Amino acid sequence: MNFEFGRVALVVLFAVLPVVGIALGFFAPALRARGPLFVAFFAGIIPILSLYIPKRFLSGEAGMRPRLDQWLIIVAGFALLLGIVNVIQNGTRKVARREKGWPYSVVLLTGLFITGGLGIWGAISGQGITSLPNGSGTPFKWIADNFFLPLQATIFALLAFFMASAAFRAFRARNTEATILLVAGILVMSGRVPLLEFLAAPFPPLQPAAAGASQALGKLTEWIMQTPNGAAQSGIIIGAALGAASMAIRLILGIEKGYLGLGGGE
Amino acid sequence: MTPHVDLGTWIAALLTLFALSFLYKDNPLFRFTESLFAGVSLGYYVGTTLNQTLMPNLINPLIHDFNQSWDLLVPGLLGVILYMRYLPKAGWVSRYALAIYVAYYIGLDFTRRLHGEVLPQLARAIVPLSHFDAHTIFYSLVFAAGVFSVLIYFFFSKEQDVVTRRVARVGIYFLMVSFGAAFGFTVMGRVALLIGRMNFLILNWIYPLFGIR
Amino acid sequence: MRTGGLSRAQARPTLVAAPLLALLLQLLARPASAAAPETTPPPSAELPAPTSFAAIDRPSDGGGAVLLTWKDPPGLPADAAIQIRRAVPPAYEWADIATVKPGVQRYEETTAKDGVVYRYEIRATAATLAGPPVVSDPVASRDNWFAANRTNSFIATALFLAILLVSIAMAKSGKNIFIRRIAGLNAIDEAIGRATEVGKKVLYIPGIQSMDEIQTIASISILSHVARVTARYGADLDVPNKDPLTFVSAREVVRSAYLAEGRPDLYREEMVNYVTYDQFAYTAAVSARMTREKPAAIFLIGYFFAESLILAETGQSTGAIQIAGQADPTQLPFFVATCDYTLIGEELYAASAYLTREPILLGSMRAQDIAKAIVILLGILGIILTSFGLVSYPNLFKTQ
Amino acid sequence: MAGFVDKLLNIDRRWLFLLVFIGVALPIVMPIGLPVTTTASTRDAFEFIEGLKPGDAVLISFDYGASSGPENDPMAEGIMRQCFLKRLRVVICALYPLGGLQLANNSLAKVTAEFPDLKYGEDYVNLGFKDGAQAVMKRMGDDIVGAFPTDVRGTPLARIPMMKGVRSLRQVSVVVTVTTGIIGEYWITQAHPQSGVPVIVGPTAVGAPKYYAYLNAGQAVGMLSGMKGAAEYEKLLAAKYPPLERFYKSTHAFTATKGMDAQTVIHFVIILFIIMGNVATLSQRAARRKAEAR
Repeated sequence: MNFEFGRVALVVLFAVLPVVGIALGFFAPALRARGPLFVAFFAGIIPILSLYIPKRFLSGEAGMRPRLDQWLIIVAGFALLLGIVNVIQNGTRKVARREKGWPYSVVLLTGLFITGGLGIWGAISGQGITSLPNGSGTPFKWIADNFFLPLQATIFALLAFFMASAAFRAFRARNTEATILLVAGILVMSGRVPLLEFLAAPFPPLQPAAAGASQALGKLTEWIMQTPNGAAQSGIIIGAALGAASMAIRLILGIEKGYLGLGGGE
Repeated sequence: MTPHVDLGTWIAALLTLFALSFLYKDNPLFRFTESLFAGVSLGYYVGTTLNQTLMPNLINPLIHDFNQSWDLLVPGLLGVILYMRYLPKAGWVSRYALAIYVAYYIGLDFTRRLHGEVLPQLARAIVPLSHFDAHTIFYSLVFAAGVFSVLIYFFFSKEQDVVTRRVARVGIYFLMVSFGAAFGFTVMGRVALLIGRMNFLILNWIYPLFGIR
Repeated sequence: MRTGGLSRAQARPTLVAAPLLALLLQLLARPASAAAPETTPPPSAELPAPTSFAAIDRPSDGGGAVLLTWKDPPGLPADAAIQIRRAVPPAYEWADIATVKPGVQRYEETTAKDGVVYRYEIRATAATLAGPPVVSDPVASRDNWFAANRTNSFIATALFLAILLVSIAMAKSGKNIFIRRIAGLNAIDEAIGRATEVGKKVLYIPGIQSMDEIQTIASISILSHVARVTARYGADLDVPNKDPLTFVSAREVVRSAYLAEGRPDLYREEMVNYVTYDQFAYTAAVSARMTREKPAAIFLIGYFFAESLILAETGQSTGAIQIAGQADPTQLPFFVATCDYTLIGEELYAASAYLTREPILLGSMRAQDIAKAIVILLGILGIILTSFGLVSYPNLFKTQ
Repeated sequence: MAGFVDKLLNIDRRWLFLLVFIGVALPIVMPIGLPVTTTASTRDAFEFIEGLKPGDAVLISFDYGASSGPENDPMAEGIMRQCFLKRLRVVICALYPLGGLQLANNSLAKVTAEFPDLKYGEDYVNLGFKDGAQAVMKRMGDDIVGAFPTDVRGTPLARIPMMKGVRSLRQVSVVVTVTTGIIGEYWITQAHPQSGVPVIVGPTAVGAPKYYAYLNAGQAVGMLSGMKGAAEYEKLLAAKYPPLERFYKSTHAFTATKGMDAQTVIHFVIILFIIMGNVATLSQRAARRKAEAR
């Protein structure tokens, strides 16, 4: 059995401690809130300390942090599927009670169980979900290629239409800010595509002039993107990063508890 | 060339048309497509996560190499108790798993916030303005003015006096140029999707259907 | 028992991180790679020996590496190379490690075992000639407690942590933390006032995300303010929801707002209503409600995705005053182009901090502002210094 | 005149949709072939990969889904073609849960079919998808096997010859993240500063504006932004590699360069919409003001 320091320390922190916390929690309800926050502190502090402390027990190959990274890849897999439970709950409730729009829940659950079932079969049978040894695709891949990809692409393709109608019916230069926005938008749009070449296509004599102007417009767009846009984005990044850093510290130190469904006071 | 379109392309084409039907009116075909997409994408999550993460990183190591990966039992169990939140009485037990998951990822995210964002962007915003030529003005001066005026715009702890109000105005102008640029880029992004779908409909479905090319 | 050779003082990681001084020290300590000044080479059959040879444990690492630095002697022939050898005292069998081209003057030897004491030897060699060997002091590699190459990042983290904890402690102890009133809040009050005059409805859409999204939480706190104003003015409020959890919080907040304003009689259960969980169906339903009931004021505050386009466009076509708010910048261009007023980025959080006076929010807002002030000061100081020639100042903030 | 303007402003949305529909369909049916001009960030990315030596390892991470296929696929496929022509060792992985694996498999199959002499496991390998993007990157910074114990088909990495010299991100010459949303930012603000690997980012056009800040700060060595970035890369590839020039000219498949025709038409339509919308509103307001004045 491999009892490297990293693994043993993590097991103590994230298995023994929670078990003790849960056991005590049955008797002392107050611990049901404080216990998780105590354990969360270690889970949050290890990646941060490891950035500044290269010691082997923490950041080395057999240390705590690399092993914790490996653990949390697995937990992320489970967490991604969490949402499915309440989708199934809502769906089955809607169908059972014939609530408005229940046929669509039937369609949703069918799509989920068929695709998910084929995925589970791929795992159990060892076929996997990509291609079979003889090169042909698994049924899961067939559904993914012919249902999942086109559906995802098309639903998002609707946005181009909404964009166009909003551009005509709603985008107004109603104040200075909106005016600058629309002017910058039009400049960038005309610099990112060969617009002038397109307009000059039916008039050959104009084409060299159009090409030159288009080149200049392209340079202007590059400048707008690199300097004014780059500066504003840099300012937004610094502000947002400080906000996220502050939220991270509050959460790790247990000041922020909302994510556990605990009110401020509890 | 006999018109030959395989079943898969037919399905993809019909689903594409059903989805586009929302443009005319919200109708059952669109709602069908939307629900099917919601179901299939969740099923896709199940298949992908199970085969690509849980099997190779958790289950196979535990089965084939238990001595080296015995400790993987812990993340496996933590993953399972995440789902106990749906149990009415013992829901609070799942808080331990959720706390470890959320705190670890926000801790890891913290390591990129100051180290990977604030400091490098600050280093970049420090530009020499020693000699006044076109490049310094249009690249260094405008850039530095943009970064710091935007920062002052998002400053809330002091009432805006005459100076800071004017600097904040400059900041909002920089923000508007960057929003305009973002709007211009978004047009290209959304339209690209539509081009992709129309390409599929025309070249992979209609053309073969009528035996063109 | 700490073995290990004499490490040069400046390379030893300073455990006590003295702030700016350590930074400048660490900056100057970086081994200069510029070659020694060119002098006329002495004519001799043998090659000259490299100078100032140092072998130390590589700093800021997890062990297993020794850093060798030296200065190339002047007048090395073109095809020369520096040969590096290693031996474990007391048995001095010299084993070849590597050969390095002139001008590099640095080598990281990564096969060292922690704790084992080594001695290194380097000499210049050409085709047949070989210069006299230079031997280093005994040295042992080890893993280090502190990543000296990340001193600047460590100082920034420690400073920000201190500022944040102090600010939150002050806010919790009841000290009055000043937050300026966001212009958007005046726009909100005016919009509700206008809706009351024309006797039309106020429509508040809290985004489509759940309560685990910070922007939704901020939107709910602004909804509480809007509900108090509609209660005071007697305007009709309508809050359609997509997410079940947000729906529950919204109803709770609106009811307590009407109670707080002493107008429980005006509160109706269906003011806050649940439409559907599906994104586009919700958008279609709310757009239809907008065109049907033509509200006078529409609020789009929270986390929106692509449906923001349809909602804002339909709202604008009904002639209503539209006020939007989102921290994430993706939808902001569309909101600014279609709405009368938009809360941009962190203004959303500042507005909710201003309204709720909640200590943790106020403390965090104050700490983030202090950090922004420091960034602005360091930046402007930097621009002045670099403009007057201290070009290496920005390197203080570069991270590895 | 005022009546026409009012009718125009309240036009049914669906007429505008029809105009967009035609604006996209026509250039696909009758290609125009408009010229593409290259920008600095795309040239930087191209030159960086050109500067690599045969045998250098390149990691291409598929961090996008089908919702941005038309923009990102041509980027990923163009860079793959360049790497294969330069005999670089190509490692493929996918970190985007909603379809990244599917697109990685399909693009890889498509491009490797054009290079029949390449061998799986020696010239290219597909590590497949993994959950927990930031944790995966952190783990790959120390040891790729820790994150990806096996390749997409389940073969342990120890038995894949080309992975011998590639233990962690430190042995990778460049990471190319073809991305929608935030995973590209994780590569630039976490993986690059903490493991030193250079990053080329291929964001969708929607995500591109933010990356200019990272490009300015030298946190990324190059960028292909949206379909235009992909079209520029195709132009640079065609100019440098005659076999690719023939390929891009002759292929029936979708390429970014072909897409740019329709992009140009729709950009023109939308600019026209904005200007017409505002002019109509101004004239409507002027007409109303004149009516009130009487």
